[in-house]
Amino acid sequence: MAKKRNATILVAVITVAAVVILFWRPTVLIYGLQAAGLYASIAIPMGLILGIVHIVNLAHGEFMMLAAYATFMVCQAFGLDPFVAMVPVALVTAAFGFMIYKLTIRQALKSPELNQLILTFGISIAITQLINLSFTSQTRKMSFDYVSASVDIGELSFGIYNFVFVVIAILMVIGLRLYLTKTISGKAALAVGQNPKGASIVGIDVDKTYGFVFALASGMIGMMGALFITRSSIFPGVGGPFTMKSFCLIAMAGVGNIPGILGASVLLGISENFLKAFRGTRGWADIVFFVLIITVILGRSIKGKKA
Amino acid sequence: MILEVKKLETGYGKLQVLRGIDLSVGKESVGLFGPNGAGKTTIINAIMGIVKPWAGTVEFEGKSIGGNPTHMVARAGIALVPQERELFPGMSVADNLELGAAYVPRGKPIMAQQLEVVLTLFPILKERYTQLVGTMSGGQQRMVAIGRALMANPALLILDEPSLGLQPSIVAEVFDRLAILKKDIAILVTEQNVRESLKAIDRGYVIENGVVLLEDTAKGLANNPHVISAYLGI
Amino acid sequence: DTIKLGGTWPLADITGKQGSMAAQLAVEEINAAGGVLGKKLELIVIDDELKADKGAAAFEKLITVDNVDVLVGGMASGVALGQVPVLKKYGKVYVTTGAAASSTVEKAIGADSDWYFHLHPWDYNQGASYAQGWDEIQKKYPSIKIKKIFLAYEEGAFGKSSFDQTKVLFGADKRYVIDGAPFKSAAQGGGDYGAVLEAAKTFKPDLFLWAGWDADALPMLEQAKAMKFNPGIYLGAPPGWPIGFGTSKLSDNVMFYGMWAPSINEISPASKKFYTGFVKKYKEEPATYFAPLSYSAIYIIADAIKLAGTVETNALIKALEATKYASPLGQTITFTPANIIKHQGIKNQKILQWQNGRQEVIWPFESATAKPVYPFPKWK
Amino acid sequence: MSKLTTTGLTKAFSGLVAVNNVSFHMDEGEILGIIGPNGAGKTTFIHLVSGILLPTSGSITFKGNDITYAPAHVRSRMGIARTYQLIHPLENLKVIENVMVGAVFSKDKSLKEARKSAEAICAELELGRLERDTAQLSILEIKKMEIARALANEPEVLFLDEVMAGLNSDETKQLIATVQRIARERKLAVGVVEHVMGVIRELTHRVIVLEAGELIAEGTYETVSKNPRVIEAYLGGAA
Amino acid sequence: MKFKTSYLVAAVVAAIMIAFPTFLGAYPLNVARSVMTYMALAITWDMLLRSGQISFGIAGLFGLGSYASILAVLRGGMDPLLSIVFATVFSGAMAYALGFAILRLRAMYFSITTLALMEIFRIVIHNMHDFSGGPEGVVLPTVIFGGNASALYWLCLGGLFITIGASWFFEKSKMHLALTAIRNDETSARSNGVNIFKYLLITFVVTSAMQGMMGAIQVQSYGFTAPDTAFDANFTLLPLAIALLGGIHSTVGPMAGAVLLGVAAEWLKLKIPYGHLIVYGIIIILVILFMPQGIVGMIRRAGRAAGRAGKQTGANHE
Ligand SMILES: Nc1ncnc2c1ncn2[C@@H]1O[C@H](COP(=O)(O)OP(=O)(O)OP(=O)(O)O)[C@@H](O)[C@H]1O
Ligand SMILES: Nc1ncnc2c1ncn2[C@@H]1O[C@H](COP(=O)(O)OP(=O)(O)OP(=O)(O)O)[C@@H](O)[C@H]1O
Ligand SMILES: [Mg+2]
Ligand SMILES: [Mg+2]
Repeated sequence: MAKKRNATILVAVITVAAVVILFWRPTVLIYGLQAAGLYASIAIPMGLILGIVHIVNLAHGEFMMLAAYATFMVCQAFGLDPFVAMVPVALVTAAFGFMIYKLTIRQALKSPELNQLILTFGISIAITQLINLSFTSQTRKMSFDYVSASVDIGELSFGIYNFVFVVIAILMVIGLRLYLTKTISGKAALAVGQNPKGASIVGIDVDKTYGFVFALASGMIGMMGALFITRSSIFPGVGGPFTMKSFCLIAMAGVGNIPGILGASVLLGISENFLKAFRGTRGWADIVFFVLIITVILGRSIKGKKA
Repeated sequence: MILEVKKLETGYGKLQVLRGIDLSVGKESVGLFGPNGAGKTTIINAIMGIVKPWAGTVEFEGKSIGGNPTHMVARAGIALVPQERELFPGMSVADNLELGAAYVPRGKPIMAQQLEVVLTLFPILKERYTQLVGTMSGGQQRMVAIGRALMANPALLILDEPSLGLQPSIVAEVFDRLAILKKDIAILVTEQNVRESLKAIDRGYVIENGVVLLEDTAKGLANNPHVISAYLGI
Repeated sequence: DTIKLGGTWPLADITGKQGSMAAQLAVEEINAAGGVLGKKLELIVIDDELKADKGAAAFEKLITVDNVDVLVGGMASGVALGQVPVLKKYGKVYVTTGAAASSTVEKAIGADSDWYFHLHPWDYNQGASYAQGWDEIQKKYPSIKIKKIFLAYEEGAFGKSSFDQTKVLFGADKRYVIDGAPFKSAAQGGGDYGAVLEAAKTFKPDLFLWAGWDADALPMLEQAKAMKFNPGIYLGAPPGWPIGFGTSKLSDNVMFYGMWAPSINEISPASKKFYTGFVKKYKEEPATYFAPLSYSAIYIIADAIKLAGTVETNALIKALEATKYASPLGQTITFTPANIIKHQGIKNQKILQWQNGRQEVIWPFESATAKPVYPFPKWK
Repeated sequence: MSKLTTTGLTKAFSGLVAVNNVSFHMDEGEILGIIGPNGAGKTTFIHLVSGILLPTSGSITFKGNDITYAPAHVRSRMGIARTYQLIHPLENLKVIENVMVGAVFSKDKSLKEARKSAEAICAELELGRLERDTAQLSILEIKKMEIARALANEPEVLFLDEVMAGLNSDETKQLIATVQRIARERKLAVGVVEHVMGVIRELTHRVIVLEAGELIAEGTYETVSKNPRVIEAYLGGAA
Repeated sequence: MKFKTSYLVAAVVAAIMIAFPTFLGAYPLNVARSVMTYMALAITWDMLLRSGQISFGIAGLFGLGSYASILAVLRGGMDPLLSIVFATVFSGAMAYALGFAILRLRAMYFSITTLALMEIFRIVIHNMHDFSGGPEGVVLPTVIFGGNASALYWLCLGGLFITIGASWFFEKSKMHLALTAIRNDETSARSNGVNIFKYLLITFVVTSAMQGMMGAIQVQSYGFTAPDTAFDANFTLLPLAIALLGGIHSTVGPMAGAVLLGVAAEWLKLKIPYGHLIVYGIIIILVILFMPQGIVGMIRRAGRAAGRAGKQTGANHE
C-alpha cells in the first residue's frame, strides 16, 4: 500500500518536473533522454550478467568496442549499413562471448567472485591491446546522413537520431522482463542466479544457462557495438568508460533490477544535461553523476534498514 | 530394482567418507539411519552427482548414472529434498514449485495435478503462494522443499531429513503421505526421527563410519537392540 | 661501436608509435648515408606507457644501464613532468618532441637547464601564433570578419589550457568577444555535444573553435548539422584526425590548427622525403605530426654531433644552439629562448583547411598550399 | 526477579505480523520452552530479543535496563547469547577461533585468555580437534561449536533455536544433559525452541506457545500439551 | 620454533631490502619504488578485504594524499617530510568522516560508492583551478632529498614497512578475528559482541591513511602531480590484480603478487616494446585460471601435498 503511494507521488513529481523543463529548457529533456537511452542500453546487458552469473564483467565495454570494430570492417568491406550489419555482428559477438565464457569464466566459477572480476580485467586489457596493436590507437568513424536527421519546432532544431537508443533501451527492458518472469527458461536463469546447486537438483543445466546468459548479453552488447559506430568514433579504449558507467548505473538500480537501470539512466541523463545548460553549473555536470549514485545508494540502504 | 548402489566410495577433497556402500531401493520405501557424520548425506550426494564417486557403481532403472551431472540425474527421474533445502530465496513459492517440474520430463505434463497434491498437503503454501521463499520461516521453507520435489513426480524420491524443523503435526502428515506414495514410487529417506519414520518405511539401513552396519526390515530394526538404544530413546 | 640515442614515447598511442617509427626511419637514413663521425647511430626506444613513473624509470635505464649519449622523444606533458627530476639529476642533452603545458613543464624545467631542447611549441606559442594568423588572414581576405569567438573545449588539461590561452591572447585588446564551454571528450567516454553546441549556437560566433581529440571530430560535426549550427568558421584543434575523415562530406571546409599535413610535400622537399620514406618502410601514412617532428629531432641531433665532432655535453649544446634545420614541417628549425627555457624550437603553428578531402595549408602564407574557403557553407 | 521481560512485543513484516503483542519473562536458572507451529514467530521472537531485528512496537528489558533498541553486539556484551536455527559457522576461522570470537568481543578477553576459556568450554561440550576447519564438522559438531561460541560470551540468558534438530536420540540425550548441567552450573536462563516434543518434555521447566505471532498458552509441558488449542494448531495426532 | 624461523626470514629479507641501494643502480631502484608503491596499496586493499569489503577507491585516497602533500608544501610552505605525515593524517581523517556514511554499505554498493567518491575527489580538484592547479596539475620547485635515488628508495621502503607492519598486526591481533567474522557472517559476528561498525571504521581509516601516505611519498618523489596522474584508475585496479595473483587475506600474498606483476611488466616492456600489454593481460588471465588461490595459495598447497603421500582426490563441490 505505502509502496504504491510512494510510487505514485514519485511519478507525479517526475511528470511535473518534466513538463516544467520541457517548456523552459526543452533541449535538456531531449539531450537528457538521448543520453539516457545510450547509457541504459549499454548497461542492461551487463546488468543481466551481473544478476545471473554474478560476474562484474570488466571487459563489457571491450566487447562493445570489439563489436564496433567488427561492424566497421564488415560495413567497409560489403558497403553495409550498421543497422543491417548489427544482426551478424550480434551473432558473432554472442558466439565470442560464449567462447570467452567456456574458455575462461567457466573455469573460474568455483573460485571467489573477485577472481572472476580480475579475470575479466585481464581479458579487457588483452582485448584492448590486441585491437590497439592491429588497428593502432587512431580513431575511426563512418558517417551516415541519417545520423544528422533533424527536427525543427519553431526556433528549435535538434537531432532526433539518438532517440533510437531510447527505443532500444525500452525494448531491451520489456524483452528481458518478459523473458525472465514469463518464460520457464527465464525463470530457470533467475533460479540459477540465486542458487546454482538448487537449480541443478531440479534438472536445470547450470553450465548451459550461464553460457546462454553470457552469450545473450554479449549478443546484446554486440548489437550496441554495431549501432555505436553510427554515433561515435571508435578507438581501442572507447569501451572502457562505459564499463564503469554501466557498473554505476546497475548499482544505482540495485542488482537484478533491470527496469531500474533505465530509470537510473533517465535520472542521470537529465540531471547532467540540466547542469550543462547553465554557465555557472557546467563544470559540475560530471560530479552530479557520482553524487547522485552515492545519494541513491545511501538512500536505499537507509530505507532498507528501516524496512 | 529402481536404484542399485554397489561398493560406493567417495569423500571430499582428500577426506574419504564412504568406504564401500551397497544398497538398493525397489518400489518401496527405504530408510537410511546413522549418527551424525556417518555419511548419509554423502551417499545421497553421490547418487545425485553432487559429488563424484571415487569407486563403485550407481544404477538407476538399470542404467548407470554414477558420475552423471546432477541435472541429468534429476531429469532421469530422481527428486531430492536436500538437507539444506537449496531453494531459490528471491523467487515466490509459485515459481519454486513450478521449477520443480519444469525441467523434468516425468513432472512437466502433470504439473497442475501435482501442484494440487502439494497445496493440499501444505495448505500454508497456498496461503503464501506469492511470498518470497527467502522470507519464510525455517519450517515453511522445508515444506516448499518437499513440495518442489513432489512436483517432479519422480520415480525415486530422496528425502534428506525431511522432518527437520517441521512441527509435529506436519511431520506426521508428511510420513502419512510417504506411506501412500511408496505404493507408486521408490523412496529413500534419511531421518533422525527414527520412531516416526519407521512407520513409513519398509526396510532400512544403518550407516556408521561410511559403511553399512546393518540392514533389516522396519520391524526388524524396531526390535534391534542397537537401534533401540541409539535411535529410539527419545 | 655506435652513438646511442635513447628515446621514450607512448608506444601504444598512435603519436608515440609513429613518432618512434619515424625516428627509427631517420636513424636508418642517416646510417645509410654513412652515419655520424664514422659511427652508426643506434636508437633505443622504451615505452613510457603514458605514465610518469614509467617514463622516469625508462630514462633512468637509458642513462645508467644503456649509457646513451643523447635523449630524445616524449609526447605527454604528464610524463614529461615525471621525467624532470631524472633529467635534472644527469643533465644529459635532451631533444624533446613533446610537452606543451608551459605552466607545469616549462616551469619545472626552469631557466638554467641548458641541456633541454624543446621542439614542440608551448601552449602560449600556439596561441600567439593563431592570434597572429587570424589577424593576417583578415587583413589579406577582407571578406573574412571575426568578432565573436566561441571555444568548445574538452574538460582535460589540453582543452582547459587552450581556452585559457585563447582568452588571454585574443581577448587582450578587446577586439574579440570570447566565450566558451567545456565538454567531455569521446576519448574520455563522453561524446554528447548537444549542450555545448547549444551554448555555442546561442552565442552566434563568427569563429567556432573546438579543442578536443580526434574522436570528437566527426560526431561533433554530425551533431552540429542536426542542430543546424552554422558558424562563419568551423575550426578544430585536435592533435590528429580520424582515419578517413577527409572522405566524409562533412569534413569539407572545416578549418584546423596543425603542424604538418601531406600537402606540405608540395612545398618542402624534406617533407616529401620523409613522407615517401615513411610510407615505403611502414606501409602506412603518417597520421600525426609527431612523426615528422620526431624525424626532425633525429636529424637535428645528428647534425649537431657532426658539428660538435663529439657527444660531449657542452660541445653538443653549443652545436645544437647553432641548429638550422630545414624540416619536413615546412619551416626551418632553430632554437631561440622561450618565456623561461633557453632552447625553444618551433614557435608557430599553421592554420589549415580540409578542402575536397585534402588538408591544405592556409597560413602562414609562405607555406600556404591553398586559399581559404569562406564562410563555412550552410547545412542543408 | 526476572532477567528478561518483554511487554507487548510486536514485529510486522510489511503487513504480516510475525510476532504479535507478546509479553513474557524469563528467570534466572530457568529453562523455558518456546514452541508453536511453523511460522508462528519463534525465530523472529529470538531475533527481536537478541537485537538482530528491531521491533515494530513493545519493549524489552534485561536486568531492569530497557534494551528495546540496543544494537545486537551491545546485548551480547550485556549477557544475551543465542544460536541460530540455520547454522552460522564462521567458515574461515578454525573451530577454536570460532569459539574465541565470543570471548574476545563480548568479554574483551585477550587472545590468550580467550583461547583458554574457549578450550575449556569445548571440553565441556566434548568438542575435540579444535584446529579443524568448520567444513570438516558434522552437524552435531557444528551445533556444539555454536553453543560453545554462545557460551563463550558468558551470557546470563541463552537462546537455543532448534539445536537438537537433526540429532539422533543418543546425541539428543547427551546434549540435553549437557545443556541442563551448564544451565545449572552457570545459573543460566535458557530459552529453547524445538519441534521434538521429547526434548521439550525432558528439558524445560516451563513452556510458552506461540501461534501466528501470539502467545496462546503458557505452563508446564504437561499442561500445555493437553491444551486443546495447542493440540489442534501444533501437535495434531502426534502428541 | 616455527615462529622463530619466520621472524628470522623476515628480518633477513628486510635487511636485504634496506641494503639494496648499496648494490643496485638507479634504474632498479626506480623500478623497485614503483613495485613497492603498488605492493603497499595492494596490502592495504587486502586489509580491508579481510572484512569482506571490496574497495574501488584506492586511487581516490592515493590521489587525495598526493594533493594534500603537494598543496601543503606549495600553498602552506610545509616541510616536505612533514607534509607526508600531514597527508597521512588528512586521508585518515577524510576516511573517518566518510566512513560514517558509507560503511553501512556492502558488497558492490560499497565498491561503487568508493569508486564514485574517488571520481568526486578528482573532479573537485580538477575544478578548483586556482588552488589545485586544475587539470594541468601542480609542480614542486624541488624533489624531496634532492632526488637522491637511495633516499627516495628508503622513503618509499619506509612507507612500505609501515603498511606491512600494520597488516601483520592485523593478522596477529584480534582484528583478525573481528574482520574474518564480519566477512563470514555479520549476523553471527554481531550476536557475539563484535561491534561491526567500529572495526570497519578502524580498518577503513588505517588503510586509507596509508594509501594517502603512499600518494604523498609518490608525489614528493616526482615533484608534481595532476588529476590524471594522481587518480589514475591503475592505482585502483592493479592493486586488486596484484593481491589476487599473490593470494588474498594475507600479507605475503600481495607482496608476492607485486613482485611478480611489477617485474613482469618492466621486463615485458623491454622485450616487446609494441604490444607488451597484451602479454600482461594474458598473464593475469592465466594466473587466475591456473592459480585460483594465488601464488601463495599454490605454494602452500604444494607444500601440503609434498608433506602427505599423494592420495586419490575426488571432485569437491563445496
Ligand atoms: N563439504 C565437505 N567438506 C569436507 N568434509 C565434509 C563435507 N561435507 C561433509 N563432510 C564430512 O563428511 C562426513 C559425512 O558427512 P555427511 O553429511 O554425509 O553425514 P550425514 O550422515 O549426512 O550426517 P548428518 O546427520 O550430520 O547429516 C562428515 O564427517 C563431514 O565432516
Ligand atoms: N523478512 C521477512 N519478511 C516477511 N515475512 C517474514 C520475514 N521473516 C519472517 N517472516 C514470516 O514471519 C513468520 C514467522 O517466522 P519465524 O521464522 O519467526 O517462524 P518460526 O516460528 O521460527 O517457524 P519455524 O518453526 O518454521 O522455524 C513466518 O510466517 C514468516 O513467513
Ligand atoms: Mg546429512
Ligand atoms: Mg524458526
